[in-house]
Amino acid sequence: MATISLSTIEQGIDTTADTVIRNESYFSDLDGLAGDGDFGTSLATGFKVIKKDLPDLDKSDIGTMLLKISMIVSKHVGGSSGPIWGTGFMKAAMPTKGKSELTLQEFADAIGNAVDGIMARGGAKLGDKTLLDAVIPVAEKLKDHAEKGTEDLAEVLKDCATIADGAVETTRSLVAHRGRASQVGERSANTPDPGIVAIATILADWCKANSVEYTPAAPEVAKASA
Amino acid sequence: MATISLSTIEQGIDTTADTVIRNESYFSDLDGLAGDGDFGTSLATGFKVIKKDLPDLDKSDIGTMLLKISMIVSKHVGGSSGPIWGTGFMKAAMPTKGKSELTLQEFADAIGNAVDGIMARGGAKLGDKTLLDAVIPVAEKLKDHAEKGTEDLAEVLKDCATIADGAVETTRSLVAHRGRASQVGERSANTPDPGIVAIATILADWCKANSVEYTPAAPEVAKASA
Amino acid sequence: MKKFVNKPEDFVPEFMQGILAANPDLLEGNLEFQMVKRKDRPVDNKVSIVQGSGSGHEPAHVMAVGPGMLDGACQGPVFAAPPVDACYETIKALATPAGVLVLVNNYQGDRMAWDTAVELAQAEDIKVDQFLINDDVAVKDSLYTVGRRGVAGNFFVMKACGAAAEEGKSLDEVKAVAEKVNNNVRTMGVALTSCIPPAKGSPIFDIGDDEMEVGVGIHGEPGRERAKITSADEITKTLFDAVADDLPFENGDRVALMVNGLGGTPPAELYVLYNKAAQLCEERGLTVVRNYVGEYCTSLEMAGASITLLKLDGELETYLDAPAETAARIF
Amino acid sequence: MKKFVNKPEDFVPEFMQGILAANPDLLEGNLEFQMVKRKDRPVDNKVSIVQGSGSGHEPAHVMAVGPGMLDGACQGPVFAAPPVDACYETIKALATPAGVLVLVNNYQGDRMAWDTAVELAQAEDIKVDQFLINDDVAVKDSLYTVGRRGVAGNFFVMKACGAAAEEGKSLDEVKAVAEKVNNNVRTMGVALTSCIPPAKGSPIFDIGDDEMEVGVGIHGEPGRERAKITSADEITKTLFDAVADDLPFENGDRVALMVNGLGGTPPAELYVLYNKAAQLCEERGLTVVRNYVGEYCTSLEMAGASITLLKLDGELETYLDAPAETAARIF
Ligand SMILES: Nc1ncnc2c1ncn2[C@@H]1O[C@H](COP(=O)(O)OP(=O)(O)O)[C@@H](O)[C@H]1O
Ligand SMILES: Nc1ncnc2c1ncn2[C@@H]1O[C@H](COP(=O)(O)OP(=O)(O)O)[C@@H](O)[C@H]1O
Ligand SMILES: [Mg+2]
Ligand SMILES: [Mg+2]
Ligand SMILES: [Mg+2]
Ligand SMILES: [Mg+2]
Repeated sequence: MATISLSTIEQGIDTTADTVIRNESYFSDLDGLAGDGDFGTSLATGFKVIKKDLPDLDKSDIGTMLLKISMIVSKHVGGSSGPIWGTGFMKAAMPTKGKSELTLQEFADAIGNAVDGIMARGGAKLGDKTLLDAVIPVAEKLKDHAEKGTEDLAEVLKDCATIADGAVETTRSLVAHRGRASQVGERSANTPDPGIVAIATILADWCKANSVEYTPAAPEVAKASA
Repeated sequence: MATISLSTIEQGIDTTADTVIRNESYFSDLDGLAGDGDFGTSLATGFKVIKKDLPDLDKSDIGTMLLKISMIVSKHVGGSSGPIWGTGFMKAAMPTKGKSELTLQEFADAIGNAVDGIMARGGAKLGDKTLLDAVIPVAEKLKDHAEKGTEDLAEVLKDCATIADGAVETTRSLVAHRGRASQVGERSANTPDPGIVAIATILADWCKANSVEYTPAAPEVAKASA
Repeated sequence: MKKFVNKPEDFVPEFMQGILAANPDLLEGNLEFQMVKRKDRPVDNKVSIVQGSGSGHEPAHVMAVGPGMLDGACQGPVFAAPPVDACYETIKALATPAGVLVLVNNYQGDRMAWDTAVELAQAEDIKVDQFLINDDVAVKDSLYTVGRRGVAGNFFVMKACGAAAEEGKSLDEVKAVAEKVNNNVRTMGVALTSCIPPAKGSPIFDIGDDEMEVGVGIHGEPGRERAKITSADEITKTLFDAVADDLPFENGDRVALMVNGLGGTPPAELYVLYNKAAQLCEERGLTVVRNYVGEYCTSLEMAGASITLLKLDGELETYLDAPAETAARIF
Repeated sequence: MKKFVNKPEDFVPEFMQGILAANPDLLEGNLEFQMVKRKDRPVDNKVSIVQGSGSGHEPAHVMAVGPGMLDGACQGPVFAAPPVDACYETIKALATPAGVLVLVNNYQGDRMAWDTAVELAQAEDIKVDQFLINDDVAVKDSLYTVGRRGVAGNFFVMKACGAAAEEGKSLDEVKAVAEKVNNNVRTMGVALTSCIPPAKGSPIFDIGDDEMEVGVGIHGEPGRERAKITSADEITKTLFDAVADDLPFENGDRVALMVNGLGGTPPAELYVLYNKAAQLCEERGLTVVRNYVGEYCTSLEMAGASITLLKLDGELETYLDAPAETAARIF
């Protein structure tokens, strides 16, 4: 059965940090279109610490590592992104405590738990034009694959990247209902949501890091992906 | 003997008002080079009132008219220009009180009195790069002509315009010793003094108004003259 | 970037250190959590008033700490809510048996950070409650959004709650004061220029030489419309009418009137606006009991201003009259 | 022109009307002469302190009128000395048997206007004297020029003279206080941007995107040099050293330290400068007894700041501690 090891997750987080740090100003620029232009900086501030601390973090098990990452986010990430990503890591840490590798089902459960936590924290739901519009369908796709028993993780990853990437397009014309962008009404329509772009870029970069061929469709993701 | 009537002086003042009002922003720009950029506005503020009030001013005699003009300046003109021009008009008013026309000698005396007043008020002397560098030689030239008994006022006017115009060039390279421009040290060198430009322009415009042919040499005067 | 800044990432901690250095008797700070608190607080029998928001709005937030105002505040990066830990540590540092009231400006980032921090604190049996400020009329309130933004009206909430807490009112009573102020205060702003967050290094939005953003948010969020710049009087009327119609303010009301500078607009211009706003009050039959002209909630160096009206009653007037002192001072 | 302005020629009278409207209990005005005075002054047994200068420096001059500060002030057009008549009427309006002290900032325009006005008043047997303020170290003093400019240090002269006059000191005694402050106060400023006088409608000087004017005058006069913008700390050190070396200030001195914003620079940046300036004081062994961070003497919306140091003694400390109130206020 396909399993995901602690070091795979660690490597995924390291790749994520690279993506976020590299796109600090681009993600902020995207946030500036309808939001307040701080998304990239907020996230990068935290991921710079994560990148630096990751090698020496307590890696007794996956849950412990994720909890430590959540704590770094809570301490260093401001804006909405702090509570959103902090809650995400914290909720993903809970079911993975004590485990040093995860089945696809366990991984899907952890992501599902993170999604529930983020929804409870920020009150957003599918269609509100937040990163949840990328993460919720990704979480569902993970569940599908886990239920189907898919063995090829590359296929799973590519599917997830495709879904998140597609969310940039499908949400582009929507009006944001949460976050700073929601306070500008109609004017958030026809701008991409930076959180969705970030999730899609992270997944695209994970593909690259794992030699899974994937070419982003959304221009923003293509631009942001390494 | 050549005489200068009240209405000639009145017309000169009216022409001066036109010159100053038309050059409001140009004179301010010149003042901005080494000074504080308010010369044109300060002067124009007063001459707008003068232009408007001139027809109805008490014109019992030349001195009375000049005193009224001095009072308008004292009330409406700010900056150094207020006391300088206000003093000038007031001092010119004193020896011309009760007179409805002036000989060239009397006119020269009035200007000489104005010069003395301005020097006492502001402490500037020849070579300090102020409008006195135009006005002092003009006053002297007037005295010369009066002593010589020159009959052709056109010749006198043209001489005065030439002298004032020349002062723009001869003082250009100097460092200002008075006024706002004196507080910038060496940096006032190689900029024309706006007060000198103004005096030269006024005289050039008087030539024009009196059909005296005169072509300004200093580029700033050429530009400012109607 | 025409700013006084060393390394952009040091901007926020450095200006906070400056505030602390300038007020050694009044304030103490915790740089790790970008927190400023009154040296002499908490005290057991007084409710502590705290706030924390993104920085770049000075003197709002950390500069509003002092007797009769906030007891403590923490700040996030420029324009971003403080990290959760900063909020939590601020509550903890000001915790008292009388309780802590957190005044949260209604931005999702602030709300989530404070929600989390309040939960953490309550789990440790700290008595703490929070209140949301949302005085900006620029953007329509709606169930489907985060709702109206909290802007310069925040000053009046802090001032009244600070005074009520000094009087020894209970946590619930002070919260009721916050609610009364918030129910009666309305603000709208306009931007003539953008601002440049030091970390971004470029303007937060583009705006033409002859344009203004009417209803701008204090983080440069778009407002009601992008319009051509008009005269000061017309701009004042636009802001004033939006504000006064919203509550609405009515003939006979006693009000506090604030003209707040957004950072790049000098005092003289603010008084041009005040001059007109005071006339508009008179035309509507509003009596200006107190006025405030200056910088209360800025958006870095943005040129612009906001107008705030607060409907008063005897209780609120007493709170506004009460003595107060902060790092923002003149003498 | 990104400004709140109606007709440019109405800018100065309108903001003055705004100041008067905002302070009906404290102030009364005379629009014809652009004059503001304390409602409760003159009084017979107190020296009146007055000032008048170009406008565009708010809260300097007309906004500095109030108990413990100026008794009256008049203003000229933006950046231009007031007309002679305004100065004369201001002296007359504040005349008392104890006398009037005119605090003149050392600009030729102001000097000539006040010289004339003082002569006119003295001719009418009004008791009046004047004192010249020249704290700007940017430009070398010289017998061959008008001399050093008066800039933000003016605040301390007004504050000390205001306090001394309130104490009932005589005209000569108050003038001696002015002299003591002026002898012990030094300032230098820097501009990052120009400003736009409303009547001119364009910047008063050109400056590159990466340039600053070191030693700028508050009317945009050129200073010591046009340089590349450096870090906030380096800029602070340049200003501070110029100021501290000039008196010079020495190890063991007790000082007041002011970081003054020129109009377009927001509070956060001023505190970045203060943070460094306070460190530099410490390095030189100067004890900062009082500090002032904010807008005291602006140059319209110019982005920039100045640093002022005042060497204190017991007498001056008392004057700075004395209560004061002006149109520039927070609560
Ligand atoms: N309530 C929410 N739940 C989940 N994600 C959200 C929510 N609100 C905003 N986001 C995501 O966060 C991004 C903005 O983050 P950030 O800029 O840090 O927030 P802020 O709006 O506080 O400035 C948005 O692009 C969006 O994808
Ligand atoms: N002391 C002086 N005596 C005579 N003219 C002077 C004196 N100082 C300055 N001026 C003239 O006045 C002009 C500047 O006037 P203005 O801009 O009103 O003065 P300010 O320097 O107060 O801004 C200068 O160009 C100069 O010709
Ligand atoms: Mg954002
Ligand atoms: Mg000038
Ligand atoms: Mg934000
Ligand atoms: Mg001037």
